[in-house]
Amino acid sequence: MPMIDQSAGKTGGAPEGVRPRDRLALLTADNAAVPLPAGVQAITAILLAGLLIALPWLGLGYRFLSIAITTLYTAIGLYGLGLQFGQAGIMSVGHAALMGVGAYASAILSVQLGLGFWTSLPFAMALSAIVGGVIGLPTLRVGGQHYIIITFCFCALFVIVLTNGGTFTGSATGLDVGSVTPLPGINFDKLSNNYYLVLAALFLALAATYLIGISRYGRTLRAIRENEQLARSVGINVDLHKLGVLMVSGLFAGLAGVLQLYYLRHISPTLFGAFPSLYLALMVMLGGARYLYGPLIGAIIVNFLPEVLNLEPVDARIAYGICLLLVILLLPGGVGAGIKNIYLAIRGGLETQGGGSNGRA
Amino acid sequence: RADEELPIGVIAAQSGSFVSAGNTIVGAANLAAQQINDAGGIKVGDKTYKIKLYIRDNRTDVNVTIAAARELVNDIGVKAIWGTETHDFSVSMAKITGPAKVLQFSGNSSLGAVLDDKAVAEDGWLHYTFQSEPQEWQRSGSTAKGVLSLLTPQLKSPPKHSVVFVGNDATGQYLSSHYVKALEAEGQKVDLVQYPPDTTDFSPLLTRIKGMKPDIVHFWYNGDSTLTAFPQALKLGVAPSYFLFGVDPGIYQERSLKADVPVTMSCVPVCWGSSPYPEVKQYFDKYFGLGAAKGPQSSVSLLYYDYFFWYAKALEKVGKIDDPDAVVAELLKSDYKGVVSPVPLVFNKHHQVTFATEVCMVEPNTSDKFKCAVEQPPAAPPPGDNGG
Amino acid sequence: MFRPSPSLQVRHPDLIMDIFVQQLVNSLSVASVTILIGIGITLIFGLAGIVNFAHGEFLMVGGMATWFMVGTGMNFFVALVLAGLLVGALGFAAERCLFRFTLNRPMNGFIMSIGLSVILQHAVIRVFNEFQKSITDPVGLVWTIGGVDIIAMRAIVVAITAVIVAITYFGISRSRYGMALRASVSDRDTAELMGIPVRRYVTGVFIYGSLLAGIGGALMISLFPITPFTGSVIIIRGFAVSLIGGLGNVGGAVVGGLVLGLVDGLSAGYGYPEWTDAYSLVVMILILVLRPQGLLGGTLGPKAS
Amino acid sequence: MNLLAVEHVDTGYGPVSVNRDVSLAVGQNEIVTILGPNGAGKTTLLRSIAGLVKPRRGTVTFEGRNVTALHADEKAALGVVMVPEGRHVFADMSVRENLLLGAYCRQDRDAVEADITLMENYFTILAKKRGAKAGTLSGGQQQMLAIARGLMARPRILLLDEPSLGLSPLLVSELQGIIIDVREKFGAAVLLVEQNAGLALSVAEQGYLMNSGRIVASGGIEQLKLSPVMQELYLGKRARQSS
Amino acid sequence: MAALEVRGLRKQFGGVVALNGIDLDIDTDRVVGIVGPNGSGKTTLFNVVAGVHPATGGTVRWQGQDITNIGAHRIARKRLVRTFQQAMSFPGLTVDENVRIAWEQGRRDDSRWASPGMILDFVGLAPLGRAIAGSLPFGSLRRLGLAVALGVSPELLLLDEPGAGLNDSEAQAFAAVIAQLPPQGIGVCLIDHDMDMMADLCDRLVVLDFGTKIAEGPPGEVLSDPKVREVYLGPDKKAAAS
Ligand SMILES: Nc1ncnc2c1ncn2[C@@H]1O[C@H](COP(=O)(O)OP(=O)(O)OP(=O)(O)O)[C@@H](O)[C@H]1O
Ligand SMILES: Nc1ncnc2c1ncn2[C@@H]1O[C@H](COP(=O)(O)OP(=O)(O)OP(=O)(O)O)[C@@H](O)[C@H]1O
Ligand SMILES: [Mg+2]
Ligand SMILES: [Mg+2]
Repeated sequence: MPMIDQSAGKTGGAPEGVRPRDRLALLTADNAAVPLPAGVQAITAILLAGLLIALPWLGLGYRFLSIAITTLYTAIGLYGLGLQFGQAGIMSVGHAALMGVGAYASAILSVQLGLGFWTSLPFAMALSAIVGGVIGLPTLRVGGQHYIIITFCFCALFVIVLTNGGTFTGSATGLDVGSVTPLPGINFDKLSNNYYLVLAALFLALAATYLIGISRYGRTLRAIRENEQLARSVGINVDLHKLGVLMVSGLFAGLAGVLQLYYLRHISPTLFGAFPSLYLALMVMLGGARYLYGPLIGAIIVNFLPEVLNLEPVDARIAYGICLLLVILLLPGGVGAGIKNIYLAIRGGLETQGGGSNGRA
Repeated sequence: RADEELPIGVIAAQSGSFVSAGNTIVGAANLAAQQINDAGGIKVGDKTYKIKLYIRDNRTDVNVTIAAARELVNDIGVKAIWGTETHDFSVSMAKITGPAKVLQFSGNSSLGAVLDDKAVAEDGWLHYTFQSEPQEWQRSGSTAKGVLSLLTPQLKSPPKHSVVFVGNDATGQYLSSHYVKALEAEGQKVDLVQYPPDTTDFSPLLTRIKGMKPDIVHFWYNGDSTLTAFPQALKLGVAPSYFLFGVDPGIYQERSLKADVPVTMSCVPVCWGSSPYPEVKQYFDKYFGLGAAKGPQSSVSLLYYDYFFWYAKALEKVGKIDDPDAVVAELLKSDYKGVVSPVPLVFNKHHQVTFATEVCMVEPNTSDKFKCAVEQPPAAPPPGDNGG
Repeated sequence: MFRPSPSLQVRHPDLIMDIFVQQLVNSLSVASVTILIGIGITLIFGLAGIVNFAHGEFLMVGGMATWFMVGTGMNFFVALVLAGLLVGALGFAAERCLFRFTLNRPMNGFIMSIGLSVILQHAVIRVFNEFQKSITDPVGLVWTIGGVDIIAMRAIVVAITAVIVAITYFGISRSRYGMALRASVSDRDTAELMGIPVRRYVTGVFIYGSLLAGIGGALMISLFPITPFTGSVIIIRGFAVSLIGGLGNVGGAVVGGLVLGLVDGLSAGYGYPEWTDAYSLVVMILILVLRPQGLLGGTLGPKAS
Repeated sequence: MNLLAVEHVDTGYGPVSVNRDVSLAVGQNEIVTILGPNGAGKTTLLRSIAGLVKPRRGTVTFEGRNVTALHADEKAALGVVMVPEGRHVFADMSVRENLLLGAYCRQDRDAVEADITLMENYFTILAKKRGAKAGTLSGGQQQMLAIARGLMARPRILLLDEPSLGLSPLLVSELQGIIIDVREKFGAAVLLVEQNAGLALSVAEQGYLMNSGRIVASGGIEQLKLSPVMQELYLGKRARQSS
Repeated sequence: MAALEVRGLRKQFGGVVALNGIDLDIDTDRVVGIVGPNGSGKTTLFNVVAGVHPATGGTVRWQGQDITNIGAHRIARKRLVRTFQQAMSFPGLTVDENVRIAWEQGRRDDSRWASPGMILDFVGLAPLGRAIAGSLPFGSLRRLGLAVALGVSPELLLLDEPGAGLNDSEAQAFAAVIAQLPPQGIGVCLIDHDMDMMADLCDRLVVLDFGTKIAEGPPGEVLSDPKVREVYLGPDKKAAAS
């Protein structure tokens, strides 16, 4: 006689609830696709915005504020990288060069034509976007690893061109600019005002990233990331969108570059070379490219960790490397993923408990 | 009676790729501060100040440099900052020290490119910035004369054709532009060959230079690269004589380098390995005594060291520590007899000093038989060199 | 492309040929080191999909170890073997403790390898210091053949590389391992189902690749000095070589190394010197764009995630 | 003694659990089938037997030896060979190389060529496409290659996951013969997961019915056909027809 | 004039002639089945029509326009949509998002689907909306493939073995879903090897062998054609045709 288990359902498939012993697995999962409740999102956004706005008044000192500015303009560039890698799946390790295009465009406009921060900004962003698109052309032909090396080469080439660019690029010495043209009543030489300028731009970048993420455009990019062939067959112009997202990423990079230029007020080729680029890739991975706050978190970690560790410099580097390894090993989706997963685990845990007690009752 | 503190900042690379340069600033500052404090401090007005150093590692990162400068200037309120060792960083830093009226002593001579009338004027952005090295045309002239005077007797016929071999970075570009002019002013026919920064295999470029049949090859700027390239050149037999900029006889000796042709070398500013001046020898004994590494850049520390004393002297003269404008004015009109030069140092209107460069020649097939010369810099820039 | 800059023309026609030959010999020896590291990278990258940025550091560690051992009076060639073994062990440890966990996320492996490279660089600085290290030429001979000066050590480097390349090439193409490696690249799970011990292979190529990097480092320091930062410069050439030749293709790495070495050597010898590095970068980009599968063809690599 | 015994196995992916308390047995030379609806966990079970998924609980015993913790490659070396669902041929490699890889674990190198010929007799298209890259084969041709590659290992037990997928009716009926050959000629057992119940029921002796990750019915094929669950799930003509 | 007109279509891969001059007319109010031995060129036909591979010769006209070789995404935008033999999805995204992506691409005012959820309901995937596509079992993945294609609001669907991996009862349920499409103005052209399903579902069958059409007509007629039986069904499959 066949044994028949009548209690079993007729349709298979639906995943079961989370078992407590699998919590750890949950922590390391990639839950970028899981939406958070609107309330949670709103509270996070308000808390974060409030904290960032209040920062200059917390009495943390100029050093802190300076590093915060660096962090924020880096994060703006990272949001571009987050978009192209996190959403569209195109990684680049030449992103600093793209920021450099913006910075140099603005600086050259300032030196040659006397344009200031505000007037040169649109041109610089546009140029970064165009260059982003042009170096993106190989993505239509080659795969991920190839493109990584190509962007790396581009970056090195960019530095060589700048170094040999004569007075036009300022050669290896670089170019100088004045301070940000003041707006009525706001002088950007004051560090906190400079901070707010960069913060405003960061909010723009965040808002843009958020909107893209929830929009049809964002989904289109993710479709390309996940399966190009299928994307084509549902009518997505994959080539156009790939170039498009690299151009959008270029816009972010251009903005970040100009902010960097006017913060440093002196730029030179090495700022935009291979190693800064590598660190950008590192930050975006560390924070979690697919998560709204991932790039910001990545920028914060990389910029502030050496400050926090504050060991003897060589030891600090070693400790920093070890931290990096631990994060990647324990939180493969980045710190952003880790935070989201902790939230999900707590919430999921409550649900499971509720379900369990119901079952017993 | 408790002494007051005079806060002074040091920003230098203690990690990252410029460590070897950065460490010299820190070493010199520590030595100078210790000596000044041990000697009783600085008497300003009726108070005595002890130097308190705030040393910050810039991690060879411009953002950290700026943050450190902000911290030192705004959070701590230092009166002066020593550093950095790089042109870019020093320039960005000057944009913070300038408005805050904090004095800045920077080591790079390529600052000369931006230290013009407008920049150093009372409202200029470099009014408070001083370049610790001489004007580049002076150093180039002094060096070129030294090299030629030492080498000419050694060669079969007087040298006519020089190749200048230099790293293609900011400092290299700036320095070599003056040195080529200086050599031409001495009657040399000069070819300039630039190598990419970070080159380790110099053979292709050296082979190419060999094909140009030069009388002297000048390895100009960046002691580390020079020390990499020079042995390769010897093996390839590139030229009948060489000049190594910034390689100290001490290093030559320590590494037991040996060549079968005459080799000259210079130090910036005075050699620790074979110094003509007893004060310099004393200085380096103490400097190395504090544990500093003996590197090709070690002698640069001397510059940063002297300026501490000069600055202290200016403060005493002004009698106030809170009047940076007066200190600048005092520095510009005073002179100071430091270790670096037998004649007193004075600042020109572009905040630069004048001193000669020491050039030494090692006899072929030895590592320690040196003959040195100190040729005074020319009175005016050579033709085609617009100063700086 | 190699139009000489006007002021730099060789003015002695009799020298032109000699100089040219000398340039070729130079290029070949540097290409050798690049090839050694390229083979390691192409094997690791090809099989495990990990862009192991620390591979350059492995080379640097090999060089530093050689410097240290030679400093204690050891024979260079003994030091070379020991350096290879040491770095091989390092690769083994790295694979077991780190990269094994990121096999399914190559991007994470890449980031982790950057972390590892930071650690190794500074660990070396901690143990020694940040200054460049060099050893005296272990052979110290210069052969002059028909007016061409050939540094003997350079020739030896080329010879050692040739032997290693031959061993690797036959080891891979003559045995079924080569096929198994390619299968593992295209579908790891299914390869395991066929009984291919993919994990052990990954460990194996890690050890072997690292060993080659160690030997490469030893050979490199016999040619010119290295610093703790040398690794990060050489690594990009290594990657370029492995991609240009075709991923997973040992012959490709050799061809890629030769192409890059020649472009490097000739552009330094005959191009505008200040653009020396640019020539090879342009060549790399062109090859990668025009022949993504590499000059000799290879896999397109495991799918990145 | 059973060749393969699965006892109280639980499986899952990350937080999701799939199989629960699954036990089954395959005797020497036996053909056993697992049937069940889409998503029941059949593939996952085969993967855990083959070593691609680690069971969370329970044991897998092969020839009396506990092999639960072994990796797929180690199991393959013991003769537990799986033909995965959805083909998974090595797309960049030639058909011949794919077949050779199937024989990766075999020691009798000389017999391999003979087996390739055998496979080319089973599936004549493979002979024609010998040098072609596997990725350029049609769907059904890839399926044939995947089956042939599995057979090349001369397994002790062959785990077939939906081998009829994408095969033309003509070939499905040939597949029937091949599965029987595996037992007769190779002396191997077969554990067959099939949606084509017609095929499964016509070759298997024992059957298990799986749903929602559990075994819900088991027994000899003739008994199983009569079970109500079976009737419900396989109303299809073919099932009735072959009964 | 038929909605889709294929004339003399040829496709050659190196020396392999996959399609050797195919003529085909398909209307949007029918279910047309394409059958044939493995490797006879069925998938290639879809690939060329849908623009995945360029044609070597011949033309494809859709609603009167020449669409030969104009690119896959353009063809999809003209509402000629295909699914893949090797079930495809956007594996890292949720089932919901998979369908939404397609739905957004094909959305227009008179879309049949007011929301992606309706499509999920239609194919029976509604309970799995939040599951990650990559973790779906094979059968659900095939349904998702159909849902994604439906999302684009097609006028003609090219389905490559939609029934593969489904058991008999599931296949029947699936066939019922497909049968609803032509009355709603969605033509269907499908490839499958399940002759029971094809016979039930199709108004017309086209048989390919070695890249040429060897038979065409109502299922009953075609499946009893001796030539078709010989190359495709095998001798003992007579029953299946009835
Ligand atoms: N990689 C995975 N990650 C998470 N869940 C998975 C994964 N693979 C399968 N599952 C889940 O496991 C369950 C069983 O899937 P499995 O593929 O074993 O079913 P099956 O019985 O083989 O179905 P089918 O007949 O459709 O092939 C399904 O609910 C599926 O969603
Ligand atoms: N990219 C390609 N390169 C070379 N040959 C190919 C390629 N794609 C298909 N072919 C060949 O074209 C022929 C037709 O293949 P196709 O996939 O169209 O068959 P099919 O009718 O769909 O078969 P099945 O029922 O097995 O899916 C086959 O012989 C196949 O090997
Ligand atoms: Mg299955
Ligand atoms: Mg097909």
